[in-house]
Amino acid sequence: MKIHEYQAQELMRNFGIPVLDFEISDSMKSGITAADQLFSSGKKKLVIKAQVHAGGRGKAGGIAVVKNLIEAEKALDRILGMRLVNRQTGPEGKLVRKVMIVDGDTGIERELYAGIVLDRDRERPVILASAEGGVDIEETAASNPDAIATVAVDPFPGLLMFQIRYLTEKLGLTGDAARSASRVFKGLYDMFIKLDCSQAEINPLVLTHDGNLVALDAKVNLDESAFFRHPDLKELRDTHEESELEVWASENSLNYVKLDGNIGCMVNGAGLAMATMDTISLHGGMPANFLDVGGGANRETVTEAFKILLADKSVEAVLVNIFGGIVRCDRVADGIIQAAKDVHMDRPLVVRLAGTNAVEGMELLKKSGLSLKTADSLDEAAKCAVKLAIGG
Amino acid sequence: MKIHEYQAQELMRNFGIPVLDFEISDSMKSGITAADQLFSSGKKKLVIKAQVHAGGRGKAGGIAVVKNLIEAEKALDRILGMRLVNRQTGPEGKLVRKVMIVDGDTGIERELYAGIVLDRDRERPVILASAEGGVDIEETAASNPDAIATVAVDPFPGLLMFQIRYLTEKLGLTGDAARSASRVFKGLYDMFIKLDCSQAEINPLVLTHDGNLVALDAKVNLDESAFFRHPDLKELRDTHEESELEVWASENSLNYVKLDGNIGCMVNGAGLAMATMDTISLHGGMPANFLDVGGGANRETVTEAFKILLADKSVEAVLVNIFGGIVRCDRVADGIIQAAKDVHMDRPLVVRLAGTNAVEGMELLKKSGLSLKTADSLDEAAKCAVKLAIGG
Amino acid sequence: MGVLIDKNTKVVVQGITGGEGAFHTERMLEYGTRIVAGVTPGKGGTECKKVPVFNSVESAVKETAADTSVIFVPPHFATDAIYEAAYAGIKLIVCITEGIPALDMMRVKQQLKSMGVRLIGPNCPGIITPGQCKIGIMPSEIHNPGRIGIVSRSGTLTYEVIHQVTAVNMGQSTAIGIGGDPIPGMDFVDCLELFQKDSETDAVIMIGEIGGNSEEKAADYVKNNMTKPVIGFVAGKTAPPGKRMGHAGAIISGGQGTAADKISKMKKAGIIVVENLGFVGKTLVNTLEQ
Amino acid sequence: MGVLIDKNTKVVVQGITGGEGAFHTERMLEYGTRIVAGVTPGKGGTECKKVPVFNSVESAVKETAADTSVIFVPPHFATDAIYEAAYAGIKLIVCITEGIPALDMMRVKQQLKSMGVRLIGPNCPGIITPGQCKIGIMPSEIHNPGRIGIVSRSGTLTYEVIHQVTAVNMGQSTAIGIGGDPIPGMDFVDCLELFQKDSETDAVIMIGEIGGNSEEKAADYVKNNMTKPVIGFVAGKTAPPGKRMGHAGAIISGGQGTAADKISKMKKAGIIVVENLGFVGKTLVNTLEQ
Repeated sequence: MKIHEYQAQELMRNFGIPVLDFEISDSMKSGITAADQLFSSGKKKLVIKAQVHAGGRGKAGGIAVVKNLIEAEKALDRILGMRLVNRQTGPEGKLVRKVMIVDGDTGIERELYAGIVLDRDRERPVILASAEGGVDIEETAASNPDAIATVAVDPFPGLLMFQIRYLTEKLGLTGDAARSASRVFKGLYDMFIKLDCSQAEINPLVLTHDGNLVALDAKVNLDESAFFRHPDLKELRDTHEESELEVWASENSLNYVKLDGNIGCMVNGAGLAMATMDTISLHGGMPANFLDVGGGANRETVTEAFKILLADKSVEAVLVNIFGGIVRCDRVADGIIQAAKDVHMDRPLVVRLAGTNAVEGMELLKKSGLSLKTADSLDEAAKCAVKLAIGG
Repeated sequence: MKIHEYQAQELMRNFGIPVLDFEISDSMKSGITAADQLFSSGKKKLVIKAQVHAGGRGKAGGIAVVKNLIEAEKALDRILGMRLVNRQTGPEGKLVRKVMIVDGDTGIERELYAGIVLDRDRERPVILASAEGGVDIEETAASNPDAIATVAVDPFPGLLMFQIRYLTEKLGLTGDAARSASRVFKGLYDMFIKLDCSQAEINPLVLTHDGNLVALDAKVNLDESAFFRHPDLKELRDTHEESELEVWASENSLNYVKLDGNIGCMVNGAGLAMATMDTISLHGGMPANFLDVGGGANRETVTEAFKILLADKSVEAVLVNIFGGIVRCDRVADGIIQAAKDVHMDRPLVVRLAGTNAVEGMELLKKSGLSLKTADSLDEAAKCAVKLAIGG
Repeated sequence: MGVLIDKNTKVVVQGITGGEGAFHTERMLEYGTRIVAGVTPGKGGTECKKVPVFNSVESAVKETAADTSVIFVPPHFATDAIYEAAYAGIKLIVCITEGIPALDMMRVKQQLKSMGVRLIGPNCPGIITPGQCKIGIMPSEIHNPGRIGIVSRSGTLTYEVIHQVTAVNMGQSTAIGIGGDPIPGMDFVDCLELFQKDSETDAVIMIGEIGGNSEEKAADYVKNNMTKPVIGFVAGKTAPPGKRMGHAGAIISGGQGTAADKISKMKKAGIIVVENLGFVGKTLVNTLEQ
Repeated sequence: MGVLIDKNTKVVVQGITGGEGAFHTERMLEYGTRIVAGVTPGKGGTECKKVPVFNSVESAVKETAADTSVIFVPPHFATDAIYEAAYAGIKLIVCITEGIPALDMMRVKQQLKSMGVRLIGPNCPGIITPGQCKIGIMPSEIHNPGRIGIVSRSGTLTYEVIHQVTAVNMGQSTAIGIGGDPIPGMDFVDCLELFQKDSETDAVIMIGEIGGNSEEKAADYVKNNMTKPVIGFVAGKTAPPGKRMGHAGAIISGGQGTAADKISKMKKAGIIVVENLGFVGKTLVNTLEQ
């Protein structure tokens, strides 16, 4: 799960990573008050940063440096409520509801990078450090891989002093700055382990003129599977950052991802759902969504899933592909019939049922009088849906 | 390092193990005040417990149950300042300087045992649990080993839920009491690991009539080697519990243990020191002490060691056995000569030097004019010392 | 004969009295799996689906000589259940549970490795040697004893493929669902190794998906070590980068682990990659006829 | 030839610029030990006793192909130094440092085992193959190349025994001080195994002390596996129970690990136990003359 920069900074602060004091504001009024206070307390420059779940905010106009209250007001007016659009947000962009206001006069000597990620290949947390901070780490990884030092940490015995020394050395730090960096790496690792992060990043990690290190930007992704032991972290979720349909789906334990096409898909199992999308695409169509109803699908969840699918106005045809195992096809059929009763079913429907109780399911659908096409195989079903979507 | 019961209880409390509230007192006045307050607050019975580094306090008269202030005063008067003597303290006993005053009306349903120790054989912390608490666990181990459940915990992954369930089951606990026991075992293990204990014990762990668990007695031994990361634990040392000579020795980084014999020994290396004691014993003598001057022995530490040896009035002869390696024999000789100048050398001395600079050391001793016997081998030296001690 | 499990495998079900556990215990028993014990702490001494229930895996193993465990307990007890099985001497653990934190799996895997214990899953349908032993939640009726090994990161996608294999009148030696989590117990390479060695397996179907690099590692292994034909499929060609598609494993980030990358690497290694899922059965027939 | 180390062993000294490190590096160089590198963080690029100093073991190994490490760093850095050596690919680590917390050693040992790394010590004098290589702090001049293997939990006590072996005109194949800590790296059994296999070792002297049960385990090993004569000694017959005698290892508690228990078990296993330390040399002569 993604969280906001300011939330990430708060988590990091709890693990001893130095961050700047900041104010959070979700209105012009509180923003101006905060900026006024900061200027009054002697700050010469402030940075106003849009809080949305996306990187690249600067280039997209989501970050402003202001030198007085008039500039601050202008920037707040522009950023609060803007739709921040870039490659990461997709064309619809992200609505900015909150800004972070922070001292902009830290006296940057050098910009560094520190991050940690769960490496699926090595099956270890890998700490990354680079003396070239402030730029996209993936670009650095591609253009100048030697500029990035990596250390894979064994869960037991954990992060070791000699590994920290190696990372610190690669950042080109000595003396107090090196000791400060040690605390940053230790804090980053501890946070990663104790909070079940999947990724955490400080970019840039700034060395100030007076030799201090400060995390200027922070990114943390959390493992939702571990929320059972972190009830407080669960609260960091900001559903505003998700599409309405995705929130609706997750409330019903459905995995739904909105895509750009026009064929709505309902499938059980993530792998089969992806394969269904792929097959649609092979036949020249485009899926409107990924939707996995999961192993626990019953009449109720299928009904909800169906409603979510149809709520997407770009959907021109619906393809249901269920391979019954734990999920019983007759129950799925039941859910479809129920949903068709509840909502106006105005778009063509293709259903393919296989596995447990497939025959019974098909019977139910036929009896229901619903207008639909059936197919025996996935390939056939996909072909049919593509044809209907184009025709529709 | 041993610590007092009340210190152990405070540590356990920090790890979520339930202990009773208590008062500590080192004078009649504060003791009576504390008892008065406890009785006034409605307690019907109090237990007054001598705080010394020894078990078996009850049988030795160090624990009293009192029902009113008069009884409390009597008990305090008797226990504070008493010399508690039993097998564990040795014949000289332990002076009681502090007492713990605690509620004596806990309503004991059953007495259980819970402990943890670093098992050298399995090289793991081993948790012990027994439904037969309140008695010497070593006696239980001998008479009814099946009554003790043990779990060896791998440092990684640490104590696991199924292991806790096993221990709890062996205590015969269910429901809330089982959940409470889980917290006790978890707390005990966490404390053991986080504080670098070598041993920790709750005996008895009491199940009260109302179904709660309480640690009535607590024992914790700490690994002194780990004090570099536990500066607070170092402060728990009570030098009153050690003999004056042992404190003196430890201040000079010397390993000294007082024994019952009359031949003072000064040796470098613990193994050789023990072997020297053994050889003395083989020839019919009895060592007055164990004293290892260690690998870093120099003129100053040897001088101090010599003074400590001679401060023991039961010493009738002194045997010095040094095998030079890192330790240079000439420096040891120098130390002996210095010490002889500083103190009145009134007892016979046998010196055996071997290894690095042994010849030079012997030369120095001869030139010094000190009255001493020399020997080429340990066997010869021990024989000679035994003869001189009998003759002295 | 297949790999890892057969008709002599003695299974203990951890979490047998739970809804999922009880339901699938019944299905497995119907299939003929030798389920000798169940474990639910606090329910020792009772029975569930006529299987004796124990308080701990240790006592279950002591009483019944179970050698394999299948886990149906909820995610936040599942890690402990895996450890419990391993410490009790179980050598093959099948963990059905979905939603175990990734860092728990990282720790579990390090420990199991040092203990020489095999783990299938978590978040997987299980393993089946058709006609002999089914340990998991897959629908029984689609399977058919035969000589094709199946290994897959996905559940229902595997059923689809197995269905096709059966439909072309072939069968499976063993089908292993290794699960879709970022850190699975056994991986493709572990399973391919077993199938390569197994005298009852003629060819292998390997079903991958986007994310991670286990398909790439498998390709390396196939190239260097396998003589049997391998047919491959990768789901997620149309998945947009950076989006999580259900499985924790199915996420592409930083341009790595795309379907195109995987397919290209697999083809170079000599794996016959099927582009359209619907043609796995036909491709298998063509391959074995050559 | 001896075991574990010989004239080709390439040693890196961790903590080379410290007082102890520098002093003993000089002694070891004098003895002919091939010390190829030293490590002190922050002093990389300098020299100490003409040995090049590196910032990390990793860089030392990369530049000098060191295969063995000896550690002289203070106790609260020593654990990390051991891990650093192991992670850098060193396969034999000799840790002289005294005062490492017991729980640290417990963790270190679990990790080293999984990495296949051998550790001698901590809190030990080191290891020497006379005439070829000395890694540690033992006085050089008492040693003599020969065919007697020595393994001991105690430092100076070992010197005493080696001195006697040399005095009866015999020599040592290799002498290993395993150290007196409660959880040592290599134990008696590990060393006896090596000596039993070593064609250049005719007999072994094993020097134990009270506390723990490593002598008992060694006795079992000798009984079941050794054909070479083993002479044993146990220090601490007169030590009172419950008192700690210097070494963390030398403590008897709960009636276990007493000298009497150990000696009895060793005798039963066929070990020739010497009661008076002064007679080890003579006993050796008598044993080998038989």
